[in-house]
Amino acid sequence: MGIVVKKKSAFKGLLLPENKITAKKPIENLPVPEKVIMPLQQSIGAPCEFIVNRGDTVKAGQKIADSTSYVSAPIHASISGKVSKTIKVVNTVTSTIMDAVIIESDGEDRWVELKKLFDIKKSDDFSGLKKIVDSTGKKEILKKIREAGVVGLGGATFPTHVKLNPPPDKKIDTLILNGCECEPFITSDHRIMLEYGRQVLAGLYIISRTISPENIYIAIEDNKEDAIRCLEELIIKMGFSSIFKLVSLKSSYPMGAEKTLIKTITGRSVPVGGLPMDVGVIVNNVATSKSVYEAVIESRPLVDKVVTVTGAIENPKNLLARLGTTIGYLIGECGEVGSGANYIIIGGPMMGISIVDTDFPVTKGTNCILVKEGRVQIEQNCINCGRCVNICPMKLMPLVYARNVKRGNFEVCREYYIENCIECGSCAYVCPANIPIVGYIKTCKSTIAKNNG
Amino acid sequence: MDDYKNKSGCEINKGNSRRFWKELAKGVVISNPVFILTLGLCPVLAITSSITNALGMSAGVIFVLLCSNIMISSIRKATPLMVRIPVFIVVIATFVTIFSLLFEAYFPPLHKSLGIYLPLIVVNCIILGRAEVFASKNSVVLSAADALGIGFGFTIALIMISFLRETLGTGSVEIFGRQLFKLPGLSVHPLTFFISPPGAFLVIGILLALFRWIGVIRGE
Amino acid sequence: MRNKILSNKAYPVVFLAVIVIVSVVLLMAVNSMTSPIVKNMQVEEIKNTLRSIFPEMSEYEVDDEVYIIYEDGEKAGYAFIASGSGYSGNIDIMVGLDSGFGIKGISILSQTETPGLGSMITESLFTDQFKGLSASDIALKSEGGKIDAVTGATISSRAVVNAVKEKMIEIIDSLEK
Amino acid sequence: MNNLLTIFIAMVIVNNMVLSKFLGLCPFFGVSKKLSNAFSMGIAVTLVMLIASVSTSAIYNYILVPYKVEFMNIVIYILVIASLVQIVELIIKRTNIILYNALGIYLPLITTNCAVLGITLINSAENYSILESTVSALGAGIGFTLVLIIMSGIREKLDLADSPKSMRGLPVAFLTAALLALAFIGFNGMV
Amino acid sequence: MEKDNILISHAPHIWRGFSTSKVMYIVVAALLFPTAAGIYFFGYSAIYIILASIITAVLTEFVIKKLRKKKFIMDGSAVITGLLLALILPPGMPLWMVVLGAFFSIAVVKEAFGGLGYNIFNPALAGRAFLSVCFPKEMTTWVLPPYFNYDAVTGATPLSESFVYTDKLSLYKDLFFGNIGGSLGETSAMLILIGAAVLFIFRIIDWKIPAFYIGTVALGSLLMGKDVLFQVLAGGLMIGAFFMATDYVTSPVTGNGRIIFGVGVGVLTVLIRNFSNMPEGVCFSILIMNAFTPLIDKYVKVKPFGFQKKKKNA
Repeated sequence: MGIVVKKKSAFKGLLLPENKITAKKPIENLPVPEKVIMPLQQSIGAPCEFIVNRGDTVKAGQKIADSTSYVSAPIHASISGKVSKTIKVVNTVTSTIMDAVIIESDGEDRWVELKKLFDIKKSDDFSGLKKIVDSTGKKEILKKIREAGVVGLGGATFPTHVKLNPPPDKKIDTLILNGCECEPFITSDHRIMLEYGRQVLAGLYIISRTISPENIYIAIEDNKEDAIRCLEELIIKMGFSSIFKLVSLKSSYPMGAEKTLIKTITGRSVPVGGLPMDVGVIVNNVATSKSVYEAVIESRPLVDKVVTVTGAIENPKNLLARLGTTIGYLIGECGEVGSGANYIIIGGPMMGISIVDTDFPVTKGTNCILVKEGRVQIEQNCINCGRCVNICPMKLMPLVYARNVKRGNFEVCREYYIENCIECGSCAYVCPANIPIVGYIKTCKSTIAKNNG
Repeated sequence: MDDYKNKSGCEINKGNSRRFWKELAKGVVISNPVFILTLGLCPVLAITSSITNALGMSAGVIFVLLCSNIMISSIRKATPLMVRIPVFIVVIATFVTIFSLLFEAYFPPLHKSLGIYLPLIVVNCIILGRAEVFASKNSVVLSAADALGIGFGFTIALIMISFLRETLGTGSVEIFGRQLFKLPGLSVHPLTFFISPPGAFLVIGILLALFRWIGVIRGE
Repeated sequence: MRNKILSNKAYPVVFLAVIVIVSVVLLMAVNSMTSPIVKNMQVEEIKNTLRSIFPEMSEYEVDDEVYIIYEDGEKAGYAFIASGSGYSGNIDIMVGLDSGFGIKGISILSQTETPGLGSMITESLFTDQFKGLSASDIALKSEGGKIDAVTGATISSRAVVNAVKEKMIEIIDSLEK
Repeated sequence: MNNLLTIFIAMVIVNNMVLSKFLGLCPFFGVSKKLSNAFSMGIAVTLVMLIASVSTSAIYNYILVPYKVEFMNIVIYILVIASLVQIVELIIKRTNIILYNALGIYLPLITTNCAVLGITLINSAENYSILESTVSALGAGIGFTLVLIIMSGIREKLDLADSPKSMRGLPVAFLTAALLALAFIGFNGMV
Repeated sequence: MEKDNILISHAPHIWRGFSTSKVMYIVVAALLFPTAAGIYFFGYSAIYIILASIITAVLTEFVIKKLRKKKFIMDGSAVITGLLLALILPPGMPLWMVVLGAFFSIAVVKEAFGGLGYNIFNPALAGRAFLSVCFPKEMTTWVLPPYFNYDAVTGATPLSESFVYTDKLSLYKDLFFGNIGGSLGETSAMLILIGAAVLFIFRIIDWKIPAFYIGTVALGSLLMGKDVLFQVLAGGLMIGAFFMATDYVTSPVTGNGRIIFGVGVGVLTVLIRNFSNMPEGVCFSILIMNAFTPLIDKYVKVKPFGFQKKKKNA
């Protein structure tokens, strides 16, 4: 039949217990919270600087921080209210301290004026949309994306306008829309594809205009059959069937990682230390695509995000939450936490970060909050079984890292290409001795970064 | 180089006898060549499968060490720096050969069982080391004391290792053909491993660890 | 004066040469003193071994590699040294033949076999088995001969047996000529 | 030919310099902490062993034996080795600076390496001809290098191990050597 | 949710739960098949030897861990060492020797190097090698299966030279089912294969080492002009290939490394069987290759993802 292509994974992946308990739960709008915490660094690149002062009144969607640096994305107020104070928060990704402002809500949720060029929800005639996109120049699209503060929402938070503007010597021939969402528990992308399919496809069309690739793939794992069917219908309906290719992938962890995804779809291997564009590919997440659409067509900045709140909680949900909403508020919205739950994890169970403080805000990189039970596992001696080597999608030797980092031999790890590690956690998942290999790898990477200045 | 000359010119007249005993004791305990400095290991491992061999080896080492230390010390002022190492080697080799010839004449079985390890005393790091570090810079009397101290330290280590190896490996201990004792069970089923080459490595490894362990407990 | 000598460029070489010469002279002296003793001892050892096989021996003479044994002036037998490689090194065996070329007795001169196992070949329990055998009988029982191997030390035993047998045939051949 | 092969195999594995003759233990424990050093040391020792064996064997067979002064061998061998090491060092320094940088620091240590004097003495004791001496020296050198490399590989791994405090370093190296020697017993009687 | 209870850990926060002890106990379960063969053929003495060996091994490990003030984890590795050692000893071995061997295996070969995961040599094999140097006589005295010869008489193992047989087919049959002289657990190829199948089913071992090991021995025996089937079935090759050479700790970690290891052990086994004094080469050849494992692991690395591409570009 139709336009769906099936593919097997091109690497030895893991079969994880899926636990996608929120897959059937529609996205709910989270009520506007009383306050939001807006950290200054929500993307890779230079931190922003405030352009509002304490006591200022801001509207939702108003830019509150920006940077002159190219590799950076501005930050917008997600609610209307008063800038009350500046605080320090920990950046969970880099473990550094960064500045943040607190905006206290005025309860009115007033927005800046948004200029909507097209209403995708109501219209079933998409030729107008195409016309609008076609008539917008590449530069203007990129400018709009930057102004809206769109970054990669898959978790990497790389500024999208930079990604979509590769150096001229890199010929990009393939664009991949990543709808794999291979981690257990998380369903935010899945729900976005089901509920915002139009925006996602339109966003993909906009993205394709900026880099004009020869092939455009939409990659979805076969455990999200409904999303595949939904997007297939929409592609035909919206008239994209000649340019978009829908690929159904055998679900396998970590399919959603860029390098494994590219390998599976195109057969190309991103070189060690290289980027996808080195092999002529750009990968974008479905949520990013949706945000690109909103930025370009509705001039709506990135102020909210679909977050899956799941795990040992009374009422797991997919919530559309304003950026800066505290995690505690999201958890509170989903009912009682299970009695034995002792882990709060931002992100999925494989790559997420466990936190103690529920005052931490939702940022652009947050896609899941997982509350779970767990036991402290005792690290045992490595028995050289080679399971980690066998499973590593990047074909590295994780046991070497763990062993050497323990003794402080960081240089040895570099000889074993530690920089190629994508920290997917497969090695630690299969390790019989329960060695927190990823923890050692992170330590090693940050030490090497520090030592190199 | 200057430093070397200064030291060699320095004579110690007072308290010679006290220093004599001090140097002697130092070699036995503080700088025991085998356990503390881990020098001269080849003969230690090779010939400690019986106490008799160990005693023969020790006699050789003490003889050569004493003679060469005295000799080198007494010619130390006339020895030109440039050729000092060859001179040391020739002196040592001469005494080793003398000892070997005498041994062959008077203790032929022992000479045979020590085999090439007797001539190899020449390259034993202990002897060349003492010549270079001590004898070439100190008086004849002190050098003799040093030689005896180091020699006895070496002997004690050798006896200790060979006693263990012979006891475990044969179940009985013999010195020059005379039996000291025989353990009833062990001599029927001796742990031959301990007189085989791997056993030599094992015994020394364990002894080294044991001494360190005792040291650790003392809070060294 | 002394300094002048010490600083002379040729001095180190001369000094070393003197040391070497002194050393050589000294060694020559010691050697000339010990070598007769050593030679004497070696002869003694052979004699003792031969006597252990031929208790009645009065004298012997050496002909190439064969020792000819005399008892009261009469030829009483022959002896020779056979050697073979055992489990962990060479084994040298003194073999005594009576005048009829049967084995009078053997004695292990040197061996480095495993103590308590292979080294049991030196014991009379093993060596006495050879007494009176002719060359054709010398083989391990498992191989059709008349000799019991030392338990658990087949290799050492076989080494002795083969060495004795081979050399014995060779010697008898040359004696018969 | 068969005899030469026997000598060679015997020297490499069965009567290994380090594991069964206990020769060259100082470098075996001293230079086996890093693999690259161990390899350089092994090559340097093999080289010196070869040259020393050829020359001392010639001296033994053509001077010492005919003139019946075998008892002088110790003095003469050690002098030959000492001067050979000097000459080799000089030649390498003049001709190949890369090789010198790799082997240079090990050469002086080799004079007092008992494995070198040991192999020359073994050659004389066994009455080997010059050719046999060469082969036995080559075997001994290769055997030495082999166990040195094995040992350094193991010790690099042991560095990462959680052995008891009093065992760390030399004691555990001795234990390793013991087990290595135990494993090599399997080759017994191969020649 | 109380704040005090909240824990922090590194990602990933889920674990497969296939722990070291699980691995170890599956190996123990697999070993029960050859063990059963040993008990069936050699009777009570086999049970005593197995118990003595296991108890000594576990006790030794316990005491050493306590002496070092470390936590003793009953992870089953000591049980494996004890059991394996018992399986490769002759059935008539005096018990105190078994105890000594098990003590040597754990104390010297394993714990002195830092315990599980740090040992360089396979403890059970090194223990056996130790015993065979100490007690060569007892280690080469083989009791024939009593069920085939009611008085427990000593006899030769198939690989020793004095072994005689008349009918080839019945010899193969005996070798396969285990009705033959030899070590406790190595006689029945069939039950070892069943045990190995268990390991494969639970994916405990990689096929590479046993396949290349047995393959190399078969090929080598063919080149030497020996009876290939006999060489493969006789002696400790089967148990060595599936249970000893595949020991994680002392074998290489990468696939290619394992192939090199397997071939190496195979070549050594053929050499030792044919040229050395030892009738059996499995134990020593695996020990020798154990010594090479760190080198193999150092030089045989996995090519990382995207590695070749980089080379082409460069």
